[in-house]
Amino acid sequence: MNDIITRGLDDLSAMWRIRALEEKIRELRLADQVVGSVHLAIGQESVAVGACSELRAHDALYATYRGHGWAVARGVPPREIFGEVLGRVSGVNGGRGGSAHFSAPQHGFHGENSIVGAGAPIAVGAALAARYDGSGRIAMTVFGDGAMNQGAVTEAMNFAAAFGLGVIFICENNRYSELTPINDMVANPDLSQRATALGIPAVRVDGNDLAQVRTAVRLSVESAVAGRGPSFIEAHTQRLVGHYIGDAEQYRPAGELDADREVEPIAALTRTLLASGVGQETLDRCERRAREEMDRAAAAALADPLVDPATAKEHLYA
Amino acid sequence: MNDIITRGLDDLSAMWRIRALEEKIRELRLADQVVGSVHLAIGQESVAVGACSELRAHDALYATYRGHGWAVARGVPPREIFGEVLGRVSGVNGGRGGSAHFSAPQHGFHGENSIVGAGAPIAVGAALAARYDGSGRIAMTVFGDGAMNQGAVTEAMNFAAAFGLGVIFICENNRYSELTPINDMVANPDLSQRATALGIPAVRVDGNDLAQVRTAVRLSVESAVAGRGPSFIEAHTQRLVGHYIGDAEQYRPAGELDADREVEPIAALTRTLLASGVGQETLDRCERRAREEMDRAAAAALADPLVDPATAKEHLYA
Amino acid sequence: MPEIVKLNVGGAVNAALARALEEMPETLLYGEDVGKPGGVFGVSRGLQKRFGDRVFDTPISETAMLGAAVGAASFGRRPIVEIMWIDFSLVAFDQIVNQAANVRYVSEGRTAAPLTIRTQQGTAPAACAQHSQNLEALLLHVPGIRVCMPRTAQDSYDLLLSAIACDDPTVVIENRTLYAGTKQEVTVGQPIAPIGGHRRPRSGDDVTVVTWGAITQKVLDAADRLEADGVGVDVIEAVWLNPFDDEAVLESVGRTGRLVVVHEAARTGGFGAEVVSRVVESGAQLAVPPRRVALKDSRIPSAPQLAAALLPQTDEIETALREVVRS
Amino acid sequence: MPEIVKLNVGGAVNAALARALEEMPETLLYGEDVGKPGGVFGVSRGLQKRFGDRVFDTPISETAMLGAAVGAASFGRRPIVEIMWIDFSLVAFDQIVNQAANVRYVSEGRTAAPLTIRTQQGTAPAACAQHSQNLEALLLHVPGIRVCMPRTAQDSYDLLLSAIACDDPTVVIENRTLYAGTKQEVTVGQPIAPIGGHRRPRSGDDVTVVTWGAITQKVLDAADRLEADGVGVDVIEAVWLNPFDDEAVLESVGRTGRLVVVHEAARTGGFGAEVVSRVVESGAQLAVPPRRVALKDSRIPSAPQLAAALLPQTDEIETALREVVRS
Ligand SMILES: Cc1ncc(C[n+]2csc(CCOP(=O)(O)OP(=O)(O)O)c2C)c(N)n1
Ligand SMILES: Cc1ncc(C[n+]2csc(CCOP(=O)(O)OP(=O)(O)O)c2C)c(N)n1
Ligand SMILES: [Mg+2]
Ligand SMILES: [Mg+2]
Repeated sequence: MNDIITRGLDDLSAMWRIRALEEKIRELRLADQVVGSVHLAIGQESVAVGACSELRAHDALYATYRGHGWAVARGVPPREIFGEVLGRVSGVNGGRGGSAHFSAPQHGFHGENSIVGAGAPIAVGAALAARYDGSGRIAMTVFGDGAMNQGAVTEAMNFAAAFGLGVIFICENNRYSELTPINDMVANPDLSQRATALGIPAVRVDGNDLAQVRTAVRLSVESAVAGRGPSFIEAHTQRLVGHYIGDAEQYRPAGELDADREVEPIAALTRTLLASGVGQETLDRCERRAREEMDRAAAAALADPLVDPATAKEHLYA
Repeated sequence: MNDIITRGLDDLSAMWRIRALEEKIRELRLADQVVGSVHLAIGQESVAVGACSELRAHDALYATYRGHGWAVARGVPPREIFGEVLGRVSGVNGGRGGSAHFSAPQHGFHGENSIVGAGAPIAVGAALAARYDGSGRIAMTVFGDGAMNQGAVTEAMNFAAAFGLGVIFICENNRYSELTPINDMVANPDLSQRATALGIPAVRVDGNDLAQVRTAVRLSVESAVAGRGPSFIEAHTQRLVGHYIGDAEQYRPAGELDADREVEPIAALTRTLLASGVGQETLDRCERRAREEMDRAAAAALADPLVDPATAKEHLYA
Repeated sequence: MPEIVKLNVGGAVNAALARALEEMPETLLYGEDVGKPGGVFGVSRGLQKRFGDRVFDTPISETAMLGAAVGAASFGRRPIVEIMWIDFSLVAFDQIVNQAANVRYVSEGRTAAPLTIRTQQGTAPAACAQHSQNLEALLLHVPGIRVCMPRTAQDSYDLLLSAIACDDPTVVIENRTLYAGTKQEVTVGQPIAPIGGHRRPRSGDDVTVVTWGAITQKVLDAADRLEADGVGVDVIEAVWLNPFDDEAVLESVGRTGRLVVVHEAARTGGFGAEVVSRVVESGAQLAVPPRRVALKDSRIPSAPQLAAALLPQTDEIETALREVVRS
Repeated sequence: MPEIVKLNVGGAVNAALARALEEMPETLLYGEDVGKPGGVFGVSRGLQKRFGDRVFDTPISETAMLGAAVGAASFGRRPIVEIMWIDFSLVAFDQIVNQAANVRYVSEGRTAAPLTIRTQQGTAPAACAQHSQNLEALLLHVPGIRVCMPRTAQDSYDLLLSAIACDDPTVVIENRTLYAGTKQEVTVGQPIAPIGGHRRPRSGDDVTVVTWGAITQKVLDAADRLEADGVGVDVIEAVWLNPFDDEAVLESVGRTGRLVVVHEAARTGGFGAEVVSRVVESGAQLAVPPRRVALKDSRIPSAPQLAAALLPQTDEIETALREVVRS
């Protein structure tokens, strides 16, 4: 097998790991074993996989409530994610973060954030710290299309631009902010121009195309490492599921989901690999292994003890 | 005298009225008759005069703490402004607003605001109301260069753009935000591009040139009235005084103030009119009349009774 | 033409919004996902269809939303803005505290801000720390802002209408765990009451409980347990927190001589402290020291068993009541 | 090498910042006009020259400033951020309440946010309603945020250093009317104390006053007047409000049996209610009902004579003390 195919299979496996984890979480949520609000990124996996593959271990990633995939791509062990959403001692934050607000700094995953736009200024701080600690760390912050309309994001972008901080802003444009189309909420649908106007080099990429995502992120990393400051990437993508579990998705025009399923990254990469001569069973194995891994991780987490309520008051202060 | 000269003399008088009012306030402040924080716009008068001359009576203007001149240009009687900063019953808000937070809706002056950027969303609301009340009202909000970095302003611009609301955003770029040069706080000094990126037609004008200000505002008003939504104008200007009274202005490069005094709008228009053959005494009369008016207004306000402290608890609720 | 209909809390809010939009042509209703989708809790469902562009969706720009409400309100509109979670109001607190609250006072009454902020708060299992806070106390320290916290379907209908009709900025704090509850009989179409007042869902002479919001149900459950033992609990549900009905509380405490305040918000700096202070400052004679039952000062963990350990539970309320009555 | 120097409050803050920057290489100091201009109150004058790019100016972006502090703090920096007026923190309250306060707790202690917010508040003549609020109570209802309010030059120096050294997000609320006061003897260079504790600028056995911030001076003036008549006023200055020194207050009230709480913030929902509640809940025996003296619930008008009518004045404090002592 040539390098391209090897990489393709790695990517496919990486995406399947995310999707299998999320589908498992959905299953647990529908069975009420997981409770509360859960936001899945099914269909968006390529952005996380592509972007994280260009980050170094010491770089800092900041995600949103829709962050499971980014955590997996950063290397957070699935059992710790399952444990977290299940409130088990194995949970990466002992159940305190939950699905929408967990973090694992030891894996360079500096956390989800459930306030739209709020992670961007915090990521700027990680890059600011790098100015002084000689680490060469850069920061990446990912947020949605809708978050572009939250003042915090503009403030963060300008702050990073003014001081030339090494921050990569990734806008996952999945066309919707909850139940509302982004194009109804902006006059100019090219969101990347906002970054350009702030003096930040910006590109729009097809988020389903791993190569495009990688190239954009690689150039951004290089630029940041070279001290040329922040970059902005608008990655077009789609979520194949509701904003939250239970979302009736009435806002979708007829046929949209079908079209999305054609272009979504797992389907697209599967097609490409098949066309390159990779056998169906090889492809199936990627999926099966991912599902098996996640089944095992979930089972392990379910068998882990619940976090002891007696610890609830700990860690409020140093 | 031809029309251009007549208009020029009117403009000169209008600018002198603002400057004389502000210089009088400064005098009262230095004499401790006025107390507290006072922000003067000496040198920036042309933006207010030019912009307000294109507004209709029913349009709504929102200014900042640096708003005396805009109030005068909107027609707020000087005695009521003096009364306000002096805490007299003649004050336009009975002394509750003070120099930095007064309003006079009856003159289309919907108020100063002492929170940077906070007036912009409120102006958007005035335009939103116009959608329903058939008034044809448009809203104008003016803020500084530094305010562009406050999230509220981006949010307001996008809100207006997305809904096509009749708001004119005027950014008075006087090069400084308090004591800090704006160009040190942005990567792209062309602030107008931020509006463009949001889908808002934007121009940069020489704020010292009344004709440029007027043309930009007139086109913006027409566009708003025609239902084509918001506009953005970046007007380059300069303040010839400190950010506040007492500001040591150590941030100014050598020679800057001298250069500014050459181009500031009263000096500039005076020169033009002289060159057009207007006599010095005619020009002097503009100034003298303005100063006399403001001396009288200030004296009247000083003679007005102080607002009765017994009323302090009134008007908290309906 | 008052009429009795069966509505759950979400339905009652919807009915109140519909009536306001119908009877007060100056009302506007907007917020994130409020228009076309009908709200993430379905509370504004059908209203855009019925009232057209007076009901609309907005960008995720709470500062712009609230600022626009202040501006529109001063030009004769009566905006009703949904802030999806009270936690999100913190990105735009300036527009509430420094802007809306100041309009009338600072302008010497020349301008007003008759706007309503509809929001919801409260803990729900695994909602995460940023979607779980009870923040009424922050608003109650802001002179110029009216605040109410309806719980029943009837109050959800009535108070919202009173808030909308009120000529000052008013925050209506609902609780998302109540929207989809069982349908209750709600009288609709009555004249809109002025703001203010309290409810007394239980009466008794042995101990006074002052409470508000969803946790009132736990108070009632605890009260029922005491009732079974012949102890009478006077439950004052402070549905309006600003204006607060001091008289009702003082009258009750005057009878019972015992006071417990229960709220879901954090204990320290919660409005319970204000209630306790007003009672003791009044010189009311208490037989035993007053008590507060509230969230143990903490952030809210996602895991339900952890959160439960911090939140006031029926047992804890019962214990507090029994101790206060016993002493 | 402790040393006594003469400093006014602004100078003491400057000295503390200089020492922190000197001794803790992980500190950063930034804010609007903080770097090159040295602060609008001159409090950070000379520090950029001395410490280079660890001291810098920022855009007018409080949300970005505070968010950046949260991020930098989790990577080993110890940011000190100036929010020029506490009123401006409201444009960025999310970053304090939903972000900084949650870092340690929600991460189960894996991450921390050792940042300091230096801000100032208070009323000054004609400052306008948006530059006059006393908002400590909002922060004191947020578990996870430490809060102190220094007043003397010594405390301005000491508390700021304790705050900076503290591994949790801490808000130091100064008062701009004090910066340029007369120079006082300040001991500098002592070991940095842990956070917490109170001050007792007057002691006495007849009545306890709990107070904090600039208004303490008015309390002391009133206390002096009573002292002249032989009435002993025990003044507990709660320089640290979170953690709050309950014990000191309860000990004092235990002796005096009388409690007055004085703050400049609005009465309703102010932290005075918390103090009153803690005292009465403790079962402390009070000879007379406790009293609060505070801003009459209102916005703050610009005209000084109007503001003066709403703010607590020495006379009013004196009257309250005399009434409490007399009864
Ligand atoms: C400040 C704030 N406002 C509103 C919300 C509610 N909310 C959660 S997700 C969301 C939509 C975000 O859309 P987008 O940024 O496109 O991200 P996506 O969910 O599509 O990934 C909204 C409005 C919030 N969490 N925070
Ligand atoms: C939210 C907020 N942050 C900070 C301030 C303090 N402040 C008042 S004016 C000002 C500078 C504003 O600069 P610019 O927008 O350029 O307006 P200019 O004063 O030059 O007219 C600052 C930082 C404030 N009032 N509000
Ligand atoms: Mg989206
Ligand atoms: Mg400026």
